[in-house]
Amino acid sequence: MSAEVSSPAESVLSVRDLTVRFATRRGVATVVDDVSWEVAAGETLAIVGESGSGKSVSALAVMGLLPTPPARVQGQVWLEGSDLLQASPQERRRTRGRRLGMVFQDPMTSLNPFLTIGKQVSEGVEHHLGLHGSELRDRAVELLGLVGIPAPADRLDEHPHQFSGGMRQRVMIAIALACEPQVLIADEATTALDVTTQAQIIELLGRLQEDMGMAVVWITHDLGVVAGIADRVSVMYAGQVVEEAPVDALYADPRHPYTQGLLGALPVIGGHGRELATISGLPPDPLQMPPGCRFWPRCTRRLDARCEHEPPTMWEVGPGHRVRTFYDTAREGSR
Amino acid sequence: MRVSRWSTALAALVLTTTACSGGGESVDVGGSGSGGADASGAQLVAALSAEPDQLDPHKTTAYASFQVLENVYDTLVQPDEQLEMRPALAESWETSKDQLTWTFKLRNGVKFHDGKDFTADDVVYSYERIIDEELSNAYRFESVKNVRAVDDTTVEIEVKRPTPNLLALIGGFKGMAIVSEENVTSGDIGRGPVGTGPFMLDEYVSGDSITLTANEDYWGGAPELGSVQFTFVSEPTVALANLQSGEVQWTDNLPPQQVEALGSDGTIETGVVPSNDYWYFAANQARPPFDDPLVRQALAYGVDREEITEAAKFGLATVNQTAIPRTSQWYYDYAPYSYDPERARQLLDEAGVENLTIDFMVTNEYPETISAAQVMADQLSEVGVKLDIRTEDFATWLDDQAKGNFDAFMLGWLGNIDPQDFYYAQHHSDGANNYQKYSNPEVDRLLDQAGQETDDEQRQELYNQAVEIIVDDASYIYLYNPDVVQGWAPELKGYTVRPDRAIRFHQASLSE
Amino acid sequence: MARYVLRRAGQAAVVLLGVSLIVFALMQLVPGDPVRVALGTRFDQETYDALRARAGLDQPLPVQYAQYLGNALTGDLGVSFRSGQPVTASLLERLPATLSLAGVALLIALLIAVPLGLISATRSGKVSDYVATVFSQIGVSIPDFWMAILLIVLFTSTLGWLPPSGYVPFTEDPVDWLAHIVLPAVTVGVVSGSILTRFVRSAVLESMGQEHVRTATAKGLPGSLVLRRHVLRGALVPILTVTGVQLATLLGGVVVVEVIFAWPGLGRLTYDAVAARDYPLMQGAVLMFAAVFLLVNLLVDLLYAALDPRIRY
Amino acid sequence: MSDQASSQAPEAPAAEQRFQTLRAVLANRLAVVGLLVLAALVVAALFGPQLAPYGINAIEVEDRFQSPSLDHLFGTDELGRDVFSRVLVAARVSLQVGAIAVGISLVAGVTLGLVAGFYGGRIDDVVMRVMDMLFAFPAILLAIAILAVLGPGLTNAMIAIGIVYTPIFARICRASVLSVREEVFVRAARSIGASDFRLLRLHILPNVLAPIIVQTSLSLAFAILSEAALSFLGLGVQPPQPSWGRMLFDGRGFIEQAWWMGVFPGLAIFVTVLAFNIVGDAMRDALDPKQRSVIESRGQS
Repeated sequence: MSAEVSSPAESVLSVRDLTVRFATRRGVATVVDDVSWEVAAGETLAIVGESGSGKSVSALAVMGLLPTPPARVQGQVWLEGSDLLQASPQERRRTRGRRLGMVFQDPMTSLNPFLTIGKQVSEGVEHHLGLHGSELRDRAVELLGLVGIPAPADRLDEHPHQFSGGMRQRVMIAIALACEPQVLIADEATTALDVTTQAQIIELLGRLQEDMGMAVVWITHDLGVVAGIADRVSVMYAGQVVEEAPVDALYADPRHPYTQGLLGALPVIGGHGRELATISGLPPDPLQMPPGCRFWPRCTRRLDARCEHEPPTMWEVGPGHRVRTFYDTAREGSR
Repeated sequence: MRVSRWSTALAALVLTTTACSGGGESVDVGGSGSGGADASGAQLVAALSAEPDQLDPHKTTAYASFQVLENVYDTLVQPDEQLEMRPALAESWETSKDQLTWTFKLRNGVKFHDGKDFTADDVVYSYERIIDEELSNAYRFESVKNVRAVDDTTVEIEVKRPTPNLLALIGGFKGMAIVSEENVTSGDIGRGPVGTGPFMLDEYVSGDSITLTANEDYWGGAPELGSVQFTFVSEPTVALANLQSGEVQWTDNLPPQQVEALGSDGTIETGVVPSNDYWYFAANQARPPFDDPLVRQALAYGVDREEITEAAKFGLATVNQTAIPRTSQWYYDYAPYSYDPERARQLLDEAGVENLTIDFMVTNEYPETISAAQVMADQLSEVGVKLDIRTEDFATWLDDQAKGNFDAFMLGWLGNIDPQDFYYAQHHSDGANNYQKYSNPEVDRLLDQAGQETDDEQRQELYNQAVEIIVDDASYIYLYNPDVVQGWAPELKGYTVRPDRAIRFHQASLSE
Repeated sequence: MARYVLRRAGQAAVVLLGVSLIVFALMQLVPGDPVRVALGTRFDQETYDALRARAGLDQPLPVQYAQYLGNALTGDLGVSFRSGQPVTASLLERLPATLSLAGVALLIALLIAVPLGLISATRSGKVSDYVATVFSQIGVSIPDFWMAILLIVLFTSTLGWLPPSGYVPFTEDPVDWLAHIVLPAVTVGVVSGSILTRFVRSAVLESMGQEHVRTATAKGLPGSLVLRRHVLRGALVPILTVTGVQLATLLGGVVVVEVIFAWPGLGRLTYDAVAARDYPLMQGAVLMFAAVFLLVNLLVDLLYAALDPRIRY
Repeated sequence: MSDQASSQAPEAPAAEQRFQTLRAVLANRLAVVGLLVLAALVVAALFGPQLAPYGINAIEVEDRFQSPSLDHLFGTDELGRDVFSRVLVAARVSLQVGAIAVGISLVAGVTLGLVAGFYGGRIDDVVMRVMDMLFAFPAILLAIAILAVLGPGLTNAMIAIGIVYTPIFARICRASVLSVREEVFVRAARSIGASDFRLLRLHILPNVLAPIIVQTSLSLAFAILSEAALSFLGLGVQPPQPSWGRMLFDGRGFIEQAWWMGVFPGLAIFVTVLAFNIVGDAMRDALDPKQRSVIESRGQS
């Protein structure tokens, strides 16, 4: 896979300085803080982080699926030259499903149990592309076939509960791809699936991406998945991007202690059988962020008081490789 | 004699237990009366304050039932507007020399609503039914030895002793109606009564209305009205609103506090007539200290009848210290008490009674007892007497009354006509309704004697003597005679308010 | 399906059986002996015993209950103390009036609750949500009998627009029927509707929080379509359930309102029966109410099958 | 959240939680108004007779039907009694009925719910089926039927209302018990041989309190409403004791000449019930973690 860094000019979707705050009973929580990333056509960006790191929220913010209030979204989301955050609700709605598709984590709950599969696959097409009747039905069959559902015509009138988890996720993908969007956001799309199914879905998405040439934003907490599919990786921690790099660079040379921790926590197939390294402690409360480096309380290499009191900024450590630390903590003894 | 809801519960329960065996199929009283109601005349809609419990005149005790039945049934004789007994189904009557046999000559050609001829046998059947089944009016035949049909149009009643008030007993109200045997045995009478009266039952919609149609063959002449519909409206304000909006043309359920104002504006006519009812309270003389006449007299002085009357009846009543109203020929002007708290305190001192608390029983069946009791409680507190008001539903109330489970209670007697009915059962030692346990041999003697006296002047004298003693002993503490209050639309003509609360629409008409 | 219906009907029957037992037991607690009361002042032992035997009151209680139940199963609920009429006939006679009142009231309740709950939920946290919440809070707190009085004063005494009471069967005169049913139905409907509003709100909120609704939104469907096809559809089952349960409140309101508006239904019959201590009638009426309630809830359960494809009995 | 709850001793968070609840309730301005109304009611209930400008049974027939004025704030009734004084003093009856009736259902319902939920099995079946049966009656109808049997009156009204609201408490309590019964700390306590009673009292009861407290507040509103309805039907409080429902019952015949007789007692019921409802709602918002999680879970990814 290419390690090339796409320039902003080529990118189809570009997120700049995205900040999402939530008004809660106990105060304002900043869940996504100044996040930027971009993705080009045919490219796959992986956003990686623990749950609560803000990766899913940033994706929902891009899609315009966050309820406002309580959420407040700031920044820019450029989709081919127009800033979605400045667009009218109607315009935003027209991009959803049409130009931006999204696959969610849990196929068990993401489908409407009351409607037939056919209806759910086709309603986006019907709405955006104005297909009707048999045309619509044919498209639905085609889509289901595309995502590898056997005998799709027969299953059109069935309800979600008659489908297995993996099949449902295929349906979800069919829904997301129904209008051939330019960008597909897959939010933990394989997390809820067993390993075999996971592999099938990943393979399917890869194939479809190649066929359709769309950009894919792959959101996951699982670095293991990332290695196989992503071109570039963005690591998030406590609402911020802490490290971004081409996938090979990241694996070869993770610079942020958090990324290093994540990679250390990865079971290595056929590895040395050593105990999994884990990152101790919990992520900070979004209502009470540490004043300095957000990772400081959990960091194994806090160096000095500066880490505790002053927030670090991103800086470039290699081509397309940026990291949010004060000190370059290149890993000694990489694998 | 008593019409009334007075003993509703008692009679109703007796009735049940008997009705249980009879079973009860539902009764179709639907529109096709045999008399052929040609609805030529107008329909009068009359709002009653309650729904009849049932329409068997011998078994019901509800006033609402009698309001309807008044127009469906006839008695042998019936009271006119002055409450004098007049011919009805009997054209004439005479008594034997010894006063022990009464012979009634019946009207010819009278038919029941189902077309059957009315004969002497129907009279005998009706009276025997009341006597043999011990229905609640059986006491009216207490002195009757025998009732027999001499021929089709002659009935003879033998009495054990002279009974000068026999006409009032058998004609005072429609509880003594002449019913049809078939109607009784078929079980239809409860919902579909068949009588000889000016109107016949057309439709009974439970909870909503009862409709009567004119009996064109009525012996007293066909009614002017084509039909009468009785609806049931428990709220006086609602009844009034219905009257004002023209939805009903007659009601006896007017809000008392508004009657005065209504009379003046002319859109509604009101009729206010003194009734023969009276309201009183009585202390339980089986319980000390109420066995002491001084204590009872203290109570009689301790209440302000005017205020009670004003509070409970909004002036639609006349204060009275005896039972019989001023309008009656039997009225006796005797009023020894006045509102005198000082005197009341003295009497209590004399009796050696302190800190008296009275368990005072009233019933929500008659809300005026509750209002009056609250006023009395306020007044008696001036005298140092505490009135503990105990409100009960009527069935429980009656039960407690019968068991003597009270210090004092308030209630009224409705619809009496003859003085014997006003005083005997209530104050004679053997009186059936002497719940206050009053016993005075002199009163007993006077009442016994008066009951058999056939000379009216003599009777009056005897009653006057008895009444004086009763009032002096404060067996009952009499309060007031209420008015009969009814209101109707100006289009309703030929209708008169009667002191016995009987509502008769036979002569009424609607002009338009 | 048939098996499920049978099972649910069986459960309802068991509950109804229990209800009849409770009602029967309740009547045994009545202070005083009905026969003794019936005889009043004219008490003699012989008549007393005879009457007791005739009414079956000399039998042991379980036997009496079995008899009552046996009769009830054949549709015979005894004979009214007061009118001497069979209880079953009296109840059936009054049933239509109550059902029409309850039906219209339910309709009004839903007409209030669904739009209000929807507005409240979809604009959660906004002014309209606040207004709707306050409105439903007021509706829940207002005593129905008080509202009835106020309505009568306003619409009949003051404005003279509507008749203050009474009942006209629909079959007789639909317009008049409507004029008469408006006030009582509004009284009951507003109170029930206010309660329902809260449930609709939370059901819709919950439904909106469902992930499949997010999926639908992600498809770029218009908000109204998402609301109609995805949110409401999902909220329907909980709303239906609550509506079924709320029926008890609604029927309770009907009892009170029938008394005030002189509505010739089961409620007033019950009230009159209580006032007159007409125990057989009371027993029957209470049983009837419970039966109606259970029946409706049974129907609600069965409706689930139609609404939720996941449920296959 | 649940992790924390189970790792700590159940008694520990109580004080802190209570404080937080109070803060959350106070944060709701409407609830503060509700609380103030309730406080005023309590004052009226305690000192009503002292505060009332007139005796509640001071009858002045000449002064009947006086419209509201400075002498008689709420006017006078059909017997010339001061409506304001009666409304004030009647607060005691309403609160008393509410408190005692709900007390009855609380004790009975919670006991039944605890037992049913804790022991499960046949006991659960029997108890809950009986509750279902009671639930099948419209509340007011059941209360009417019970009063028909017991006879009208204040005490009986309290008992009737208490019985009517028992099933709700039993259901809520049982549901909560079921959810904590299998929690780690309960199983732990059981494994070290704690007696059932101790388990129920120390471990289960404190953890099912929140929904029960919420229900108590809401039930108070409905109990007061029920008492008013029963008194309005003539089955509850009997004269001369003043009660809002009874005053409406007595006043409805005079509503056209004396609107104040029907308006003020009704208003008193309405305001009281509203206050309890608002406070109850605020407490639910504060106490019921499910509600809170809906809002806050949106803050997490």
